[in-house]
Amino acid sequence: MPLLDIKNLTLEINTGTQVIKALDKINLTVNSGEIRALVGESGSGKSLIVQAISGATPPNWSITADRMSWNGNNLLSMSEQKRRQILRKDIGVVFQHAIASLDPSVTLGEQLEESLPDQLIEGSWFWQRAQSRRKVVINTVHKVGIKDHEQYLRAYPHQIPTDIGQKLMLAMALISQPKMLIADDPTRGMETTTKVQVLKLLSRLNQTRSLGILFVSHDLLAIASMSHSMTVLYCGQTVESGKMKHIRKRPLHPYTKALMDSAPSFSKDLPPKSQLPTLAGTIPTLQHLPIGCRLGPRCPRAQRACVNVPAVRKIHDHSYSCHFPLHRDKV
Amino acid sequence: MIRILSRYAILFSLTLLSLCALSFSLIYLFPAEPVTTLTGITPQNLMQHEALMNQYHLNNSIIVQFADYLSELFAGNWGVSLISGQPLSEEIMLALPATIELSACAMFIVIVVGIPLGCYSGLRAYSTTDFTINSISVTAYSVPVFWLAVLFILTFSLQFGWLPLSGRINLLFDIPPKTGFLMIDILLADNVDRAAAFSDALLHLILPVLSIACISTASMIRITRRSIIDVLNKPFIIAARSKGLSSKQIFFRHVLRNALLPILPLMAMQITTLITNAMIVETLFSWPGIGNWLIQAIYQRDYSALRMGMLAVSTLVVMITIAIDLFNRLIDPSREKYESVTI
Amino acid sequence: MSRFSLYDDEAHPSPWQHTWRAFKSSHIALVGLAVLLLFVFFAFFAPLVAPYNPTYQNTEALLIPPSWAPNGSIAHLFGTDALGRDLFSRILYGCRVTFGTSLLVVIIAMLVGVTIGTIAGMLSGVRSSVVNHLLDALMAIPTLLIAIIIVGILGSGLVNSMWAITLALIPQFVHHTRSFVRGEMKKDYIQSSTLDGASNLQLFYYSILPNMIEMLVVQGTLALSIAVIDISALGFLNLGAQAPLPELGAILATGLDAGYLAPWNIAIPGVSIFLMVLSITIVGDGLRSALRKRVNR
Amino acid sequence: MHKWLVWPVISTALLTLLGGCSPQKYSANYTNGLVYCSESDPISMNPQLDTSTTTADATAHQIYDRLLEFDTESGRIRPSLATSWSVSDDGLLYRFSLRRDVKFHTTDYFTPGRPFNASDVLFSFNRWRLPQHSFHNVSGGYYPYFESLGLADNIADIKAVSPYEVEISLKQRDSSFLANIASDFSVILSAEYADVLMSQGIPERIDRLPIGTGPYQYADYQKNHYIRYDVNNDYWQGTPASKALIFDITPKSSLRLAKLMTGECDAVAFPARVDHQIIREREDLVLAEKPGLNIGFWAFNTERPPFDNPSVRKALAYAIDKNTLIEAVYFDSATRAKSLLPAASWAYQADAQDTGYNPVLARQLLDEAGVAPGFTMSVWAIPVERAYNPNAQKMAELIQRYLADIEVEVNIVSYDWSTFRRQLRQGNHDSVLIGWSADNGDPDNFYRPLLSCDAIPSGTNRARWCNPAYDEILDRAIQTEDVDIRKALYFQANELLFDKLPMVPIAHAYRYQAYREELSGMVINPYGGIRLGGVTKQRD
Repeated sequence: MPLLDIKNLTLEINTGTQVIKALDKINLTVNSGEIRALVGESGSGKSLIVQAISGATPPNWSITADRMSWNGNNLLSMSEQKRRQILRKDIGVVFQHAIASLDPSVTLGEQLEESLPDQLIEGSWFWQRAQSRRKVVINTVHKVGIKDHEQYLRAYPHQIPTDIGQKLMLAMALISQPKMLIADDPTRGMETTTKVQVLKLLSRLNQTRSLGILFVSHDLLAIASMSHSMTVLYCGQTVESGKMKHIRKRPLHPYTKALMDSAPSFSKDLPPKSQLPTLAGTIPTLQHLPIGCRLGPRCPRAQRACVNVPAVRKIHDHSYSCHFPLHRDKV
Repeated sequence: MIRILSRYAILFSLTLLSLCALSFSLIYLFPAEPVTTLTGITPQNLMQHEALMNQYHLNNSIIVQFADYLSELFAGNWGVSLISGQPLSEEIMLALPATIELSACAMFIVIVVGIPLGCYSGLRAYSTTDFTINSISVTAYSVPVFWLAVLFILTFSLQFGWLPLSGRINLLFDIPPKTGFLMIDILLADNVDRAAAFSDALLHLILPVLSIACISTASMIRITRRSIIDVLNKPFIIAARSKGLSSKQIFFRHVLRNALLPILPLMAMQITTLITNAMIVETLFSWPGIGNWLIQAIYQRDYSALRMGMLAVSTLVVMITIAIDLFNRLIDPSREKYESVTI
Repeated sequence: MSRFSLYDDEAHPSPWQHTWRAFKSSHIALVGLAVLLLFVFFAFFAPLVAPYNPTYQNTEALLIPPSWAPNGSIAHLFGTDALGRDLFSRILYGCRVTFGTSLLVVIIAMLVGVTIGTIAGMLSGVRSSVVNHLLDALMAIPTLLIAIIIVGILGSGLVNSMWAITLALIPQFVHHTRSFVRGEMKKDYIQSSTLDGASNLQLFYYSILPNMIEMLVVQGTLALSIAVIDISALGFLNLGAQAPLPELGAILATGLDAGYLAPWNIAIPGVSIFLMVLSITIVGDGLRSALRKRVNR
Repeated sequence: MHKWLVWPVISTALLTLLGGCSPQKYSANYTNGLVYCSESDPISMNPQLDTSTTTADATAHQIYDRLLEFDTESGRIRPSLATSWSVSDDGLLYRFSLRRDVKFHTTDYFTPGRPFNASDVLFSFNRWRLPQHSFHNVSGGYYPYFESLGLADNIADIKAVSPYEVEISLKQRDSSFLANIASDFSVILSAEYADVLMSQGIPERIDRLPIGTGPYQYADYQKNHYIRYDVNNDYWQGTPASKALIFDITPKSSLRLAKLMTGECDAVAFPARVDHQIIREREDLVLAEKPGLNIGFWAFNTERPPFDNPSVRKALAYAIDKNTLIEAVYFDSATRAKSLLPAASWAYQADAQDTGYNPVLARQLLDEAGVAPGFTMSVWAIPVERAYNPNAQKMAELIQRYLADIEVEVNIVSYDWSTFRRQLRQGNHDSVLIGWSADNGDPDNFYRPLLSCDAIPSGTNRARWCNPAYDEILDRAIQTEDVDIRKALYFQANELLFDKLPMVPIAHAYRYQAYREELSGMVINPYGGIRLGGVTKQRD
């Protein structure tokens, strides 16, 4: 029974003048204890998915999905109150810019205590509850790898370095012992040393607490080593998803292949001083999306049939949506 | 903390000094005899003129004169009004509280009505209610205050006869002015029917306060609305919502606090326009405040009263502005100066 | 290899066109602009348009109600005041006096304010912060107070009240310019031009000024609405324009004396001041939101 | 998401609105008192020191009494503090017997030891009569009314024959002497109070904190704001009905009318002509009307060239059209003035010569007198309303346009009332629009204070015109009792005035008094200040 199951999620943004289909039939499943990577170039709508899941949508967005369920119950049809309960208890979200995602006028200790649900603290009298609340906050902060918690808990967001901020965001997400963690590219713009620290922390949590992680990123190297499965996204369409091993060995979608080739460490047989193979053209802007398969104009194998949207095909849990996949010449 | 306090103390004393220098320069700028502008007494003959000149050291150097002028100021000897002959400190201490009382009530209404309405229209941005509130506030903001006061007089007191239109209280109530604040004086006055006096004073207060408050409330609504919309677009609101907080919690814990912080420096500017409007409206409602007193002084060319009136009002306003700035600097943790806040 | 570009390159409008398109999108702003242009037209062409000389006293036509009232005559569109002067032409000349002087006041205040602000902005260090804090504090002094002092020194009259309001508006421009310039100086494109050896003056003229124009226009409209209200307030208090000069505030004040017999003498000048300030505020708002739309994209 | 925010916002807005308007009508009279809206501040609390109507209104009939009074209906003299009086047949000796047990005011700053007697009369008269009197130079030593009449040097001696008997002997006969004794300015002060103040070394307090025998006593005065009087419980003509009297000083006439309408004022001074129609239409207001003994005129400062040349003055007189001035400023509630005296006075000359409206002749006269076009002159306009000139500012603007037709530029000068009078007395005006209301029925009260030589230092001679022949005619006129001789002499004076034209008489206006209909006993006093002693207010 997958933790999070999303099928055919479409998101239309009404920008006053025209309606843009930012996400087109997204399929995404995360099982408990599984690290799924969601990969796509910037501007492919990754953070839109995260916002769609958390329900924090501005009025001019309209979300339709065949199924968007959490542990079996459908998120879309749920009451606002119930959905917020799940978000608070079971899902933790970590955003990209840590400092910007923290309230500048509230101390970090307060913000951490605020995201702690009441069920997790004991004590009948309010001062007991406050003490236990502080205790939980302090050991979560330790768990996330910040030693000197005293100084940081009293500080304000603009007074702390970004990596500490990132760790605090993580602590804030984990404090409610969620079942699933959505990390929206937490390591972007970090030096490799701190980046490795954060990734190791995430995988350790996954093993010890079998925490499902949806890791959204565009940095293939970091993810390949730790995630179990991967979904590739292009311009709001899921092009391929499946086990990490299969995709690395035999990518079926040309875009996934191009992505793999562009990461130097994968293709070992690259002759010295040769050009890295990349796809021609650039990502189309939201206003000028091509019809049918959105990779169409840039795909070297594009043919007339690519004009209509390719259906999703599955080969025992390795699904792709392309008319002319690699390694399998017939349709 | 101490560094900030000392910095503001220096700023305040510097501004106070520049204001005193300004009022000192008025002695020579006004087209009357320097002696009369300083003391308010027109010397009848040459002998009295000489006596006054050296009593106030007017013949030696500017610096000594200025030093002596400052010591006179702090000693409380502010000179005498040219026309009425009363000591200026007495007259100002009687007129200033009236204006303070009027502006305070107006500011109270501005805050109590302006901020909730601003938040309301900010939260429901770009909806019809927001549009109506915004258009009402734009209209109210651009009404000239004296015309609004005249319209209020014509409708509420002459047409319907509900409200009195002049003075702070019906003069038949004999309230000895102890503190200058009418509400307190009523409590202190003994042989007067307090309930009747209180309700009469309130009735007299309504029209002037409403005509001042309208304009400032309108601009407060616009400022708050703009600030709320800016905060709502900030990323930490999306983060808070994804933490599963209810909209009410998000508003009161995060949105309201972050929206009100940049408004404080603008409140200081609001106070300046409020007091200017109060001084204009006082002449219409014959409210015995400092504005009315100053305008009478300019009509009578009472130069010593003008000099002291200017010093008193500008010191009051500058004190309030700097106090608000200091208060804002202290409680605003983010140190990030809200320099260019748009209205 | 042949480049196959399917989508044409977007026509990137210049910032001005963009602001204008955003401004045009809100209809209220356009209506406000139309009314404002009407006032500007009156301000410049009042003598041609006004039917009568504003100070001509026709003693047979005392207190005639406006043309739409039952016994009003079309000869005097807005009726006449207590001295028999035609109210319509007085309002037109009033627009010329009030609106014209406030335009002048804002331009002078802007010129002086910007120069001081830029100088204060550019030279950093203790001096400029002291100057700025002092100006901020002096900005707090109510405009009416400055006007009273200047009338005390120079005597009442329209020109003196103009000086008073210019003095009151300068600190506002200085403050905004200084904060804008300090903000710009931190940016890299200033750094790069200083590295190219640009002197402070060239720096200001070529890099800071073009960006500042929009901020100045927005501040200008705000200052214009404040100037119009202040000049008419001073006229109303008989500190600004003196008796025969047709200034909207003064017309309202004289209209007050015969207020009950001739209510239109109060209503019409008040409405014209209100419309003038309303149109300025709406245009200012439209500009500000258009500018914000362009900046946030 | 925001439904919960709707409720607090709506409630605060409603609360502030509802709290405000109490639907029932605002009734201003909580306590039993009378509020009179006056138009300006009195110069001092002692009418002897100033001739302006404002000072007379505020003090003369409220705080003080006089030896004799004018009867409000018939205008004839009747006894007041002097129960009876007799005149010797050569008209040089006047004997007054005084009223007994009349008490002065008991206030927190003075309690009288003895009732009113002859020493108070002696003190009140000698103060302005004898320059070497201890109180003469107190508060300026300047008594305009008595100086303009030259009364001081006409009185030979004043003696107290007994504690309640006073004898005044004159050097020459003066037919208007009794009328002057009954005018607002010859009030009776308290000698005992004066001695107390002199011993305390603060004599000027007698004119700031007044003590008199009138119906009301002084309580408190705030400049530009209000004067408060308490009732004099042991007043010799019976305690007045209203417990307190307030003079609410409201310079703007439209504001005075507004306060009358809302009931914040029970009576107002000088209602503007333009509002008369509205007052008549409202049934809760009353507009009393009486032909006034006054004159509004345009006086030229004859000491300043070119106004010292009579032909220039004549030219300016021909340049203005008096009928339109009367219609526009007085709204036809005034009669055109040919000479100084109004029709109500017995010495009125119906066929006096008058200047018509002839701008061409005016320009001609100016050219002959060498006054080039573009000549600028100042016209001073009194800032307050007066019976004789309800709107001097408006009249000045009309004159400004008339003179513009003959290329004479006019700038209008006006200050606050007390500053205006001070500058006017120093004589730095070119011309002034002002007037005079009679203090008694005698024609001499018009001719002497306005144009006699010794009226220049006293400040009432606005034209600063001194003509010995004119003074000689006036002195001869007050010598005789015979009405016909005096009439002929005043006709002679009129011709001299028309020839020299130091001032252009414009109009004799009606006097108006506006008050609420629940007031009774409100009567227009033909001569001098308002009388509020006998006014009562029914509870509505």
